[in-house]
Amino acid sequence: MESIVSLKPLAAVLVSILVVPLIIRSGNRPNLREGWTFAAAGIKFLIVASMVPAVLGGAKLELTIAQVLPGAAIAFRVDAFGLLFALVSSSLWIVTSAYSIGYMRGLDEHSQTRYFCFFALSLSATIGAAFSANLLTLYLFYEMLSFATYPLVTHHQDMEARSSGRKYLFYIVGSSIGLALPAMVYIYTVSGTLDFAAQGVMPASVPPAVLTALVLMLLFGFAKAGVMPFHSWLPAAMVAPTPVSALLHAVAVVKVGAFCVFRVLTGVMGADLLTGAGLGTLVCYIAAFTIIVSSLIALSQDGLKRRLAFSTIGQLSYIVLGAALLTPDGLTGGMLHIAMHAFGKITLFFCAGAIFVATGVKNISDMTGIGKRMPITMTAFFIGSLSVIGLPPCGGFISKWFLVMGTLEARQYAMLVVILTSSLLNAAYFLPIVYRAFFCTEEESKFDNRMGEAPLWCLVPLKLTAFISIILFLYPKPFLDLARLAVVQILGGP
Amino acid sequence: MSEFIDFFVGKYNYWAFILLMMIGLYAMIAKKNLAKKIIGMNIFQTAIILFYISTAAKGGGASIPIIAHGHGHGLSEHGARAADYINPLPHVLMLTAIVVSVATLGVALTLAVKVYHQYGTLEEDEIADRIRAQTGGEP
Amino acid sequence: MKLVALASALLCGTILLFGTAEFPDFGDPDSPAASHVSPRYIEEAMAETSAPNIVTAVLADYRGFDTLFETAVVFSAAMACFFLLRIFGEDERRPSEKLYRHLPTGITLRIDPGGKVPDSPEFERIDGIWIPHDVIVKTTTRLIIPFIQLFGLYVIAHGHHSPGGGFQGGVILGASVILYAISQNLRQALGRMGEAVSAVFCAAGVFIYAGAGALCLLMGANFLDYSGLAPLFGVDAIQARSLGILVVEIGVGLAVMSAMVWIYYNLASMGRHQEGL
Amino acid sequence: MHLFFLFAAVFLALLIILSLYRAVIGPTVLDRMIGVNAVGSKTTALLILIGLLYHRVDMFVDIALAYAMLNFIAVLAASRYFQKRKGLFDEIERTPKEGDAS
Amino acid sequence: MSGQLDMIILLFVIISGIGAITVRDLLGAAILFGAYSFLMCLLWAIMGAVDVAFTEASVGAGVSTVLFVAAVFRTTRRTKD
Amino acid sequence: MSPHLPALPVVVPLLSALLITILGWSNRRLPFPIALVALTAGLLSALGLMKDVLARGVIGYNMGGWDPPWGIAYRVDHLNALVLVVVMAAALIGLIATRDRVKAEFEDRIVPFYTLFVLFVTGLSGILLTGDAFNLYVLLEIASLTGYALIGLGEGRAPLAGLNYILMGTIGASFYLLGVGYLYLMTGTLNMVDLAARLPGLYDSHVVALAFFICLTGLFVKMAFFPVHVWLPNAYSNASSAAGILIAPLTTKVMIYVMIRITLTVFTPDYAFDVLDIGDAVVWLSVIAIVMGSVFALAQNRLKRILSYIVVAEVGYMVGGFWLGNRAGITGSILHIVNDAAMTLCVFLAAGALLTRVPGDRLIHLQGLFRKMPVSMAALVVGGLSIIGAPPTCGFFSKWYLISGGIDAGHYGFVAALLFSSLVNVALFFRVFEIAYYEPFGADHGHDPRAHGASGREDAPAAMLAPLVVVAVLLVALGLYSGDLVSAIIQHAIPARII
Amino acid sequence: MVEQAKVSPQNRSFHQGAPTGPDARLQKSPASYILTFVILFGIWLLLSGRFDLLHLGLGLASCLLVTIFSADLLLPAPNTPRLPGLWFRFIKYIPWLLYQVLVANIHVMYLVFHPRMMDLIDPSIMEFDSRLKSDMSRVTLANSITLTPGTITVHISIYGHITFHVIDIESGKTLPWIMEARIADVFEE
Amino acid sequence: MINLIAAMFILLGLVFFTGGAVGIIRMPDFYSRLHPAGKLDTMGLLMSMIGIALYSVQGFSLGEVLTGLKIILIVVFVFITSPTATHAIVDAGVRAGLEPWTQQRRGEES
Repeated sequence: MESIVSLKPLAAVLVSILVVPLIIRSGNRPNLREGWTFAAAGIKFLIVASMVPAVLGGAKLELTIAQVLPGAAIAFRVDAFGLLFALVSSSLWIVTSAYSIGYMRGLDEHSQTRYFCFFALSLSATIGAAFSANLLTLYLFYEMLSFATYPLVTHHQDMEARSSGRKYLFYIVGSSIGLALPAMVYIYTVSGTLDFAAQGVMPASVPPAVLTALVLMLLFGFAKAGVMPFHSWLPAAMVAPTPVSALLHAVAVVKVGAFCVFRVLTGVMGADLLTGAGLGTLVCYIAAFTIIVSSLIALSQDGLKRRLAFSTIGQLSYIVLGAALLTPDGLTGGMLHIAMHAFGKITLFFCAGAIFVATGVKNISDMTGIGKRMPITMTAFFIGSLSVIGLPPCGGFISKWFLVMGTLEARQYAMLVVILTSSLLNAAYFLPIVYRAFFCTEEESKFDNRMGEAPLWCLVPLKLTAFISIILFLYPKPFLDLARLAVVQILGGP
Repeated sequence: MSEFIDFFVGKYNYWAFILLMMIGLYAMIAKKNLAKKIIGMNIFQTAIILFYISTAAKGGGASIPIIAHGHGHGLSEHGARAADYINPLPHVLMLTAIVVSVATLGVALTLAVKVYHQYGTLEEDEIADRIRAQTGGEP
Repeated sequence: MKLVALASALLCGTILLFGTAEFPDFGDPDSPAASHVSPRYIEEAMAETSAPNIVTAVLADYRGFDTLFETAVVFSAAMACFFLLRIFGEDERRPSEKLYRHLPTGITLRIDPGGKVPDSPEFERIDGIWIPHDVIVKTTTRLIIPFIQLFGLYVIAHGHHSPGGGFQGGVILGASVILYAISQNLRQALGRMGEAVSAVFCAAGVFIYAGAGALCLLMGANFLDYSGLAPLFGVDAIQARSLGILVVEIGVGLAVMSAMVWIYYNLASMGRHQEGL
Repeated sequence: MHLFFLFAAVFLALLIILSLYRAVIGPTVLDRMIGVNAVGSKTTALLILIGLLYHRVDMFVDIALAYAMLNFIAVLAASRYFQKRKGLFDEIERTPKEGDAS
Repeated sequence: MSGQLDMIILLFVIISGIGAITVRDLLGAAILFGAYSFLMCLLWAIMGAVDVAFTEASVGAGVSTVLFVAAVFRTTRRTKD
Repeated sequence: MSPHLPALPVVVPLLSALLITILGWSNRRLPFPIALVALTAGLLSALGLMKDVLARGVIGYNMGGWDPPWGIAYRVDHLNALVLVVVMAAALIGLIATRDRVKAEFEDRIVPFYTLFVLFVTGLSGILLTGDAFNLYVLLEIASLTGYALIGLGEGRAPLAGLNYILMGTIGASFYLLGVGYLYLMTGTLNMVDLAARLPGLYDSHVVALAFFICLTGLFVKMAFFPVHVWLPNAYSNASSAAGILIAPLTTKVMIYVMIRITLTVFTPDYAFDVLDIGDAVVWLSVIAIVMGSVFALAQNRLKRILSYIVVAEVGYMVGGFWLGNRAGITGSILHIVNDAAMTLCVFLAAGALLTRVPGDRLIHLQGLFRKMPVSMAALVVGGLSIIGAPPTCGFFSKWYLISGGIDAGHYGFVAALLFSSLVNVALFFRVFEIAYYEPFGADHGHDPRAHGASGREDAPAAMLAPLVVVAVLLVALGLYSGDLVSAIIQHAIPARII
Repeated sequence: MVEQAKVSPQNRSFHQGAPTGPDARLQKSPASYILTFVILFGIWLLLSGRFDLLHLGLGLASCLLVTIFSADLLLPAPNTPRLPGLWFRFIKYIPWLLYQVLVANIHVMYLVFHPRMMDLIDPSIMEFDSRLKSDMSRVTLANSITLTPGTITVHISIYGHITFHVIDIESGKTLPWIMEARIADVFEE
Repeated sequence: MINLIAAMFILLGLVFFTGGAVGIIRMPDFYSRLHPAGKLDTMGLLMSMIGIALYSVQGFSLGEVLTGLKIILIVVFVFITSPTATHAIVDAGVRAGLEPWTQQRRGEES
């Protein structure tokens, strides 16, 4: 496995930071401003994509920025898993940017310059987290992401946004400083390094009780992963504008949390150590609990975005579960689920946003018959739902398939049951929406038959993501290859 | 008992310094009047000066630290013996300390005058009352 | 509060008392304090600095750096008083009436703003009507002030041989001006030694000290190593040290005198310089 | 002779307590001033006596001289107080007045 | 040196110190403070610290008491403790 | 370099302060340039010293040409060279940044202001360089006296706060002096190195222990350690903003340096950490300090008061980190001196910048400032993040070492206190940010995109913003280079026996 | 008691007494400078007791400085030819004064130590008009009165009206008048 | 011989000092206290200083004579300043409105 020193990871991170001043400067001219956003998104995606061949070839791109602590630098290292995640995020940024234009202009939101600035910053942080070479860098970008998304969450600046913002900060920053940071320092103290390595860096001498505590601290410390009981920030954060919810709270932010947990479990703790201590199972049960409970809660939610949020919590725990299975198939499934769920869930959020832009409706109970008014949107919603539930012909099926295989491989049959049960629950809380949207009597319908879709800028992205969801079922090869390669790199196998 | 008396007599200067220091400290904490506090501060500083000067003392007929010419001890100019003169170093240090205490006294009094000018009283509790009256209870 | 204070004072005292048990006896000639560093001062100061007053030698030469900052402390205290209290331009904003006393009769004239000022030596401008014309105090202080000043200068000049030195002399000089200000009035004292004069003198005094040190630097010796000044004075190194001490003492005296006067001016008149104590 | 001076000094020192009594107890400020002034003059004499005890009078004379010259400045300053504020007691018992800062 | 003298003066110093902080009149306190500094000067002289005594004499008699009186003059004599 | 370099950081400012008075009395425009030149020269010589120390190790300098136990000697090693550079740089930046504020706030007192400030810096740099325990006291008094004066002239309660500061500060300094006296009584010397050489035979003496405690108590008062911190919040929050900016970053840090110096150089780590074995107790004290400082900060409703209480908590960090007694902890403590100076400078500077445009520093006054003064607020955010300890700002790294030291020493209470304080800082700063973020909407609910441009913007003057931005960038740069800082300088500042 | 500025002009002439207020505006004659310098230098020699070149030089410089700064204080307007006589008479006056002071001191001592002191003393305030005119002579008189135990000058008005406090009637009965006469002789008034 | 005379003078001075100190305590009011305080102390100082001066000029060397003269100089200054101080205090008392104690008042009180 060769290492290449390359500036590309840094460039990928910096491109969206550098665009911030430009966005601010052109704050008076919205078109130019969003042009900058698009340019940055495009360049970022291109940079990320250009790394794919090298990584698939087995190389790792590395760059050390500063040796801030002995044994722990601020450094980038692009491996397959990180690249997979970066690819998803950067590609979806382009789409979301387009959607943002439609959404923000459609609602005539205030402070759009600020919005685009922090959006760009958040993306930088996401990519940085994806390319982190060690836990320190990961933590750095994790915190950066927390702070950069705060203005987005509180964008509306009303009392609800304010209290949500507080909750968001309290959970995210509180847990990261209170739990993750000390755990990290402890790891650093005992092992002298924070780099991710194939079988972890923890010395075997650490007593199991401490190890358990560390794992739990890190699992809950990266609260963006939404593992219960550190989940309730996510529904609260849904007060943000929908593009924010879509990209950040379905893709970037929450996935960074899951990504961190993935990294910690595999790169810091090491599969062998965890398996030896039986910690994988513990994490599995925690994740399973989250999956089931969040799905049950989702059933009872009336607000569409809140329902999606609880769905997200559950789906994130799939990723955690995949990591905790610590088997090749399980890991592959977890990684793939990052991508698959991203495309599915972003579609759903786009749809929710489009509905809001077009009709101003937020609650599911008010959406009876909306399929007649917004057929394209609701079709896309249906596709997204299928993907999230994990039914063919959507990408979600593939990741769930691998997860199921992973449970079998790890002989965690209880987890198999959990996955299947939760898929049923997923179906139970998504499909009724679609059903009620399309199949209802004239009296029940709250909308007339006149076509009233959302603006084009909103519509195109959701069509696109829905389409990609289907494509991913048919042609999952890029992500699959990356995931398989990542598993090899993580487990240190042949 | 006699041991105790020896102990006391042998070190009475140090005891006095501690007593003075306690007086000063008590005045600085307990007194509510700012001028009294300033007096306490000065007593406190003087106590420390007393301590230093006490360390300089030398029994056995030692003289003041100015070398005598010709008369007195009958010494030539270059033959001063250390035992004949009191240790000069603490005196030097305490000269500086006295100067510092005067300077501090000046600045403290200046500020006390300013405080009085502002609140019309030097009593701490009354000042607190005025501040509360001015700001409506905020700190 | 009283209880807290008493408790903390007692606590502090008890802890300190506990320590005294191990002190060397009071006046013990063999205590470490008397036997480590100071013997060298006593035995060598005369030979090394030719100043019989060991305290002066140590103060101005061996530990001259301390003394430099001691002077700077006085300077900064005076500056602090000025900074905190001085109120400028009070007269301009609210021109108050001027008071004159006709000396032969003691009649006080109040001249309203814009009024004509009597121009005669029989009239004395006074600060306030409450300041009495006390012949006894005025005359006595008038007689004694020159002697106090001379004595102050004597103390500065003879710091080598007898107790005293720059600081004490400076304080005495300052006290003489303060005495003048108390016995006459502030305005006259200001006429003799104005604010700008005291400020500049104060800085200049410290400057003489620090400048002497810096001059040593320029001559290639260490800071405040007066033996480096020997070529300037044209004497040997030991004499140069002695002279250096003298120069430094003069600087200290100048600074301290002006500082004390300046502090008094500001404190006694609350920074208005209209009427003093 | 040394012993004589010592006794003289101790006697003088003991006399200070009487003046100090007036200074501490003295019903009015002016009594305190008297007491302190008396302490001052005794101090001058004591300084010289201490000089004799040390056999170095020439060194202590300067201090005493400084004392003799400066001792009355404080008294003059304090007496100035009464030339402007005439009351001897009134301010002490007066209730606080707003912004009394002339 | 002369321990008896030393002790007596120390006692006075403490008395005048306590007096200065207890007297219910700031002008009186200022004056007692002057006495305190006189006695301190004596103490230094007895202990052989001539230069210190000189400093204390000139400062106590000439400057610090005057400054204190000036401050009291510009503020108030009133004190509650 | 010149052999006289160690004298320059003290002598040049001192002479300049005097020149400011002498020349500035007639020409009001001179003080600032002189001060600028003086501090620049000070900074340059500090850097030169740093370079020398890195090249040659410890440098000594004998004042007056007398050898150390008899004369006063300066002693420059890695520790004080580093802190000296920090102090000089902070003072210089503060000086440049506050120029307009000083002109506005002290229009007729420019001469004394700059004189006092330059003297203040003189005192601090003297404290840092000196190798003589008593000389340190004198310089301490210089720095304190000027500090009292600068703080005492402000609005509202400033004089009262200044007076309390004097009283407390004098107690502190006097205690220090008394401790030095005890040491002198037992050893007969005042030179730090000489003291260190003569103390080992006296390790079981109670007097030496007492001397140590007294010194420490005095320094605790001066550095505003928790139970005796009461002077600090009032003093810093009521001082005029120029004085606050200039003083707040420096005083407490230098006092902590003195504590480290006394403990490491005079008493030696053997004595402090092993013979006395009070480390644990002090760390618990500092835990209380951190927690209480944070809690008190939460209760405040004025920006500068919040910042002042944060300073109290930060003092707890440094004291506690040092008394952990292991390499990581002491590294963290020293690194935090550097970082905290920069952080405090940044936030106080930002607060000062805000105060140029808003009527007061109550939180309610800050509404909508993100729009009105984006640059200042951005700097405040950076400073806040650094105080919170978010990477890659420098605050994170010192906190990292501190936590690491706490874990090494098995002192989890300290770790918990650090984390608690970080969380409280998050709450504090985001409360401020939130208020500044929630602007009062106009009639159009802010929907006119054109209104979001530069029209409502009214940031602080550029002369103040430029240094502010420099400091904010410095915070990040210090963070990124903290590894080099630690390995090149701080590691050498800690005695080898500490592991 | 307290002097207030308003005094009706009819009982005193306006031009009584020379304008001798200690004021910076007083004329500065060279004689006064020289005389001051000489006096000061004498005192310096007494104080210094060192006659090497350095100290003499310092002495000269110091005396010069003080002369420049405060010659007008010590001798505001010297009547130079009269001075030697005045000083001579003044020196003659001092032993007499000392003797009187001693006698009075013993009287007061007697009072102080007398067990029935309270019956013996009879404090009261007395006053008389002095015929002395110059400030100097008046101050000498006032201080002489004060120095003599039993009498303390309370106030001396600008017209020479002297108020003094006596501890018993005897102390104040005759002495001040005798003193006044002697001082008048000394100052040739 | 000179020693004896000096001792006599000093003793005399001490007697005066004692008188002053006792007088301060015993006298009934502020004004009458001033009499012993200001004057007896001055006299005591004069006497004891003369004694000391005599004692210290035994050797008749220049230095000793000068010292003796300096001691006399102290007395001179005290003779100038002490009455002034006394006057200043009594003036302050009068201005402060302090009523003098008289035999009449004593009669009224008793």
